[in-house]
Amino acid sequence: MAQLRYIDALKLALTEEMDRDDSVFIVGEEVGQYQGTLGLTGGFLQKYGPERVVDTPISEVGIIGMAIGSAMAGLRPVAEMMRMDFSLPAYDQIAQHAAKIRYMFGGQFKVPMVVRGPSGVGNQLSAQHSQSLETLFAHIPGLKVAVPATPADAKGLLKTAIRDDNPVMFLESLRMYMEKPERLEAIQPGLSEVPDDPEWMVPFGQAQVLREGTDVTLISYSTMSIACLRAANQLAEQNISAEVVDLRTLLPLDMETPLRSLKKTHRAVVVQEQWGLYGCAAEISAQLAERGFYDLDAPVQRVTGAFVPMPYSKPLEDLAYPNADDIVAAAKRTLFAQ
Amino acid sequence: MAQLRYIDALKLALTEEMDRDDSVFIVGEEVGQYQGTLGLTGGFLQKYGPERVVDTPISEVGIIGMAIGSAMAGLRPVAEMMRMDFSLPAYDQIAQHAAKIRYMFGGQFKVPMVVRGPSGVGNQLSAQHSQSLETLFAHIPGLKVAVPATPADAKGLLKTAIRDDNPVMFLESLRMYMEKPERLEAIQPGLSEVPDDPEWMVPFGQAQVLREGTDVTLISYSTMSIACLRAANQLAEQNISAEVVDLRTLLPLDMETPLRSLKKTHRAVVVQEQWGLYGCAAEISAQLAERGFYDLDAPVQRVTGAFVPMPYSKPLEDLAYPNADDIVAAAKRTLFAQ
Amino acid sequence: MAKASAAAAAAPPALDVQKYRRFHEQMVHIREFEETCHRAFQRGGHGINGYVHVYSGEEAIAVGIIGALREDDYFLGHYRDHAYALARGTDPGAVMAEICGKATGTSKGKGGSMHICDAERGFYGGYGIVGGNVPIALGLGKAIRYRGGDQICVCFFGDGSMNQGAFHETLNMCQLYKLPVLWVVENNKYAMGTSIERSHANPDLTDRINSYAMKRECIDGQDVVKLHTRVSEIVKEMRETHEPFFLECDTYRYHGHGAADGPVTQKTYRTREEVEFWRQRDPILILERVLMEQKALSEEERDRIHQEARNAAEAALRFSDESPNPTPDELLKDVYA
Amino acid sequence: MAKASAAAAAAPPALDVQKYRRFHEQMVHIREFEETCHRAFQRGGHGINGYVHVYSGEEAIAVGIIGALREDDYFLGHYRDHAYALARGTDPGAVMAEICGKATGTSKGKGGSMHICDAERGFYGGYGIVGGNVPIALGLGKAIRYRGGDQICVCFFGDGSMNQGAFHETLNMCQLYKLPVLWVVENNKYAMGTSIERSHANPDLTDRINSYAMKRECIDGQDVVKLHTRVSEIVKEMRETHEPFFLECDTYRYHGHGAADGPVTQKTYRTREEVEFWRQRDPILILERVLMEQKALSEEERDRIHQEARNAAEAALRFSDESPNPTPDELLKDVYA
Ligand SMILES: Cc1ncc(C[n+]2csc(CCOP(=O)(O)OP(=O)(O)O)c2C)c(N)n1
Ligand SMILES: Cc1ncc(C[n+]2csc(CCOP(=O)(O)OP(=O)(O)O)c2C)c(N)n1
Ligand SMILES: [Mg+2]
Ligand SMILES: [Mg+2]
Repeated sequence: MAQLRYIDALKLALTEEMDRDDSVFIVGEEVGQYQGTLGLTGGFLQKYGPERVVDTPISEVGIIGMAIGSAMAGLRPVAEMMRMDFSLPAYDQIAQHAAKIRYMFGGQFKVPMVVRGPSGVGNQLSAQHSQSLETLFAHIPGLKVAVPATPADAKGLLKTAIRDDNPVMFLESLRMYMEKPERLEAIQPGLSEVPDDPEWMVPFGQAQVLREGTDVTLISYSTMSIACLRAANQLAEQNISAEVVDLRTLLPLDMETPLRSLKKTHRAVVVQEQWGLYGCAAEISAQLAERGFYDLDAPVQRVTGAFVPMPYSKPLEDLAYPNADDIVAAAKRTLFAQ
Repeated sequence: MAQLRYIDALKLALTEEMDRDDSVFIVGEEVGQYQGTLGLTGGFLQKYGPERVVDTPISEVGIIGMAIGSAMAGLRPVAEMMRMDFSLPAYDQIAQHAAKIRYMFGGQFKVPMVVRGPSGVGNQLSAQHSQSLETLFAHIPGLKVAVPATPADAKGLLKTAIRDDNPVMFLESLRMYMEKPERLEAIQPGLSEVPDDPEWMVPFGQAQVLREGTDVTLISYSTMSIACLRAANQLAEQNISAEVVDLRTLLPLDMETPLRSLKKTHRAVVVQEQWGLYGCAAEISAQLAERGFYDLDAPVQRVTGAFVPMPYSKPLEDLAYPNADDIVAAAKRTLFAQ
Repeated sequence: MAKASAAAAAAPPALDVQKYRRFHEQMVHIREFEETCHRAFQRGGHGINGYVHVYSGEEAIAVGIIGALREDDYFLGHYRDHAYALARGTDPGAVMAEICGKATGTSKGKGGSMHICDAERGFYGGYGIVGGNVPIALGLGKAIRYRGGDQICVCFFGDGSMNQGAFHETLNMCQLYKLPVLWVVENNKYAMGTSIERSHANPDLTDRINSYAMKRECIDGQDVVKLHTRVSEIVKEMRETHEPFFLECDTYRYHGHGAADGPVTQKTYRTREEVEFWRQRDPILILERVLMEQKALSEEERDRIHQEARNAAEAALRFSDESPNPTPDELLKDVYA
Repeated sequence: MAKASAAAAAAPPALDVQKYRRFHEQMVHIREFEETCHRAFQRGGHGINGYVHVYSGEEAIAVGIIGALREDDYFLGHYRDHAYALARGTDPGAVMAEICGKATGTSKGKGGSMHICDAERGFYGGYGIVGGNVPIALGLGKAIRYRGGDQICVCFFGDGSMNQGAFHETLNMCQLYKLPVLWVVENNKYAMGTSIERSHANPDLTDRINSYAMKRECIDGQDVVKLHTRVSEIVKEMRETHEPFFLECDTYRYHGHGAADGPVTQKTYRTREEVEFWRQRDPILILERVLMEQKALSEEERDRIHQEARNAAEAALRFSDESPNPTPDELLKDVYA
């Protein structure tokens, strides 16, 4: 076990998989000579050469297309979007092509590719560069969607993604990228620990209980799972015991784990960084009520980002972005304990 | 009042608005010389000329961009997508630009544009041409999303869309396009009637009760609202009284009307043509349970399309597509009356 | 002497009669297949619906180019795709069954007319989004280069595709990385009802490729001998240089864009004379003339081949008609590997 | 005689000294604004965060081109956008306040550095998605044509934009419909760390536009006299013909791509010598040389102008520092009209 930053865990996963399997290659903007926009692929070009670390023009459609075609031909491309927002010009390649090729050709092809990149709110990146667009991908059959919260999952899920035979949208938490292990350990001991074993992986479709509790279940993914842990700490100080369920992947979606937790706590808060309306948290909330109808003692609460394009100004950005206090307040609403 | 086909109601709305307001123009593929792929804009080029009826190359990004810029400069473009699926190559222009321009420029611009076109399952159009992609738009703040079910709403909502000062995604039901008035009248008298008054419009954000009932509320939009009416007819034969709520627009979303209905029936079925997972019906279901928690006597049921790319073969297409029988079965589940 | 040898050099190389007889047969079979398909759609009742785009008039392209490929090469195309499979030797019954949505179809009936494929034979599919197949070909080219070797990939698309942004991102990247893709635009003068002149500011499609500094050429798409001869050279060169090539094939479609584009809508954008003009340049006629001149084909043989092709197409339809629909459990299969 | 008059004809027309003194002032003010901005970002604490892209080295382009526009013309650009507003006369305090996210900013603090705009002055905004502004300019051109009149629209973008599909769909349509848009690529040789040669298969950007049969030209982007003179002619012609024009401006950026692209990352893609070479071709220096040669600017004046510009930039920052943040109720405003 090492204590790692999220970005280093990602780098480790990529390195291990590229070392292990010659068919894995990276394609994206500034991944090579520039050493990665955020340094993630530093040294890769030198180590793996230009055929496996492909610098591209600013052509996201071309990047995704290159991934799809080479995956169909048996390679395992990892396409980097400098930010996941930039996948939108290539949305057609993702949703109409990568996702549908297997089905519409009657199962004749596999499309084992990963599209990955930092996602979500950064530090005043404003409207076009702050989004967490998982809903746009998780709604599309044929895709898989991973949303790791912790450094361990960043590594373990990325390795699974690369070895998966389907197109995986891999949304990394930009806010978590540089978080120092000490800071994570302060939230919860062990939170920054990453297994060393290069064969250790995290399966898709298995949510994890990040913290056990008995009074209310906090359900989320990516950055917001960490916010839930913070909220659980605050709630503990008020003698409220919160269980935190981190979904890890949205497609496939494991609802058994949150429903099991609900059987214990009878109360749930679903948290999502991005817009609530028609967002992923709606599906979770709906399923909790549909399938956990008799377990629920109070209405499910959703905590989500403000339904606005992200404003630039720091005070507004903070307002638009859900935080631990919002989660605490929602948890208390489920307990009628405001 | 005239009895009209859905497509004729759309044509009437376009004609009336183009006659009324010089700043309205149409841009899209085959809208002019070819007289519209489905005949919707037949005669328009002859009547309004090439500046107002703009034939384009197969360049959806350019089409949407032309709409955005000209809207910012004060025109009222109506961009036709030959099918709404083809808006995906231009998704970035829609979601990153049209939707965000007003906010990110602090309210300095208006973007009064409509993107419209037939949507949803046709007749064996297979995976890339059968989608009803409202969720991808309704999740984005800054857009409005209209999903008319009836000929009257096709006209009334399109007129409102054209006069709205914001970008409106207008998803027309391809399955309804050519439905003969007689067939609609057979489902429910008056269903094909369209007011003649050129100033009659249907406001956004006001759901309608298409049929009153007391035992269970069926909630949907677009084509599936008509399927709900069919289901209500079937349920009536079994002495179950279903209320049908048609949402009309998804953004803005009127939840008051369905919640009011729920207070009466205590049971609800939400129906959506497209994929259920992370689809619009999830939001409706979630809100019913969150806000109608104490009104619900049974879990909300969702009836949605199969979570697969649309298959070509007719028998498979039929299976993938929700129908009145599925809705009837779901309604009975809410009544524990299977 | 000198003169004579110069004349000999200028004379076309002796025709590989066997090959072109095979091409002729293929072209006739494709024609009859497409016409059968077209009629079956119009007649109804075979399970065909939705969009069906036939290839009549353009046969020389698929046959001449796919005929220049090696078994391990890749190719893919747009939705006007039946001929790609047939030219490669995919069973016509399976192609027809796909068009009719049957379980015995190439895509198990899940794809339909626009989404024929044959992975085993290197046919990486027909795609329904204009321009959508183009970036995918880039990836196939990448895979070839990645693994080394002298395979190539051919990507077929229509003139309309060249106004999709996807096309431009892709061609630039293809040339940058020198990926061995042969880009083939079937310039049949129209994208649905829109002529080249009304949709390309520079209607010289080959000239447009200057923007990518890619090797390029425009060729007669109706004369399969010329076309195939030149393509064989290009392919040979590509196997050595591993570099991309852009080939514009000058051609025409006889029928409407799709089955829904009937005589009335066609009148909005083209004249009967224009269609007639191109019918005179029919690729099958042209090849038959050559073969007959060379005494490599008799009138009887020709008639027999046409008759066989009709029979084969009807057999394909019969096979499809007798094939079962996909079973309900197929609905949820093949979404994920 | 004849010789002399030929020499006279070849000599540049007399310099409009007043205009170029104004341009000089503007360029110096922009430079100081950008440098102040850059420092403020690095220092922190002014509310600036996220992405900040400064224009130092490229000033001649915004000033020379926007200086050729009429009040009712439109223009828009990409995210490296402060200079567009400043060249048009938008209050530097409001621009700086936007960069710092203040309520007094041009976009009320909601947009930040990448999304400056000034609707009143025809500045239709800076956009953060590479290539994203390009299709929007098409629409502004359409509106001009739709209403008649001789306005034009200028669209600024970087060399990187030309590899986005959006660019290609747009330029084709612009030429097809003959919309009066002046397309200006600021060719500063790099898109982030990627050089033109590593990203454009045909690195001659002007030549690429052959694909759209659009009038086109490459011009020295550092010499504002030449640039402005030629652009004025182009604009005049556009007002008459209403046709589009593509203009490549040969230029360079001194700083990294954005504030995060520091000396270390810059080393991965360019040399100090290269930067130095371009610093010798500084647009302000070049103009100062011309003005001083013509005795239209003294050394003292020059120094005074630089000092005033520094003061103005600091005043802008002070204005911003003293400005309030947006109030919380602003969060939900301006989503819809
Ligand atoms: C992105 C997109 N826009 C529009 C369409 C509708 N459409 C299908 S085929 C076609 C015309 C294509 O013409 P071309 O590329 O020249 O091929 P051809 O049919 O002539 O072989 C159009 C507009 C589509 N399928 N995809
Ligand atoms: C679609 C998209 N992809 C990637 C980015 C990230 N990005 C921002 S600026 C930039 C470089 C653009 O270079 P260029 O167009 O030459 O303009 P310059 O910065 O040189 O002025 C990149 C890659 C983006 N904003 N949008
Ligand atoms: Mg064509
Ligand atoms: Mg640049």
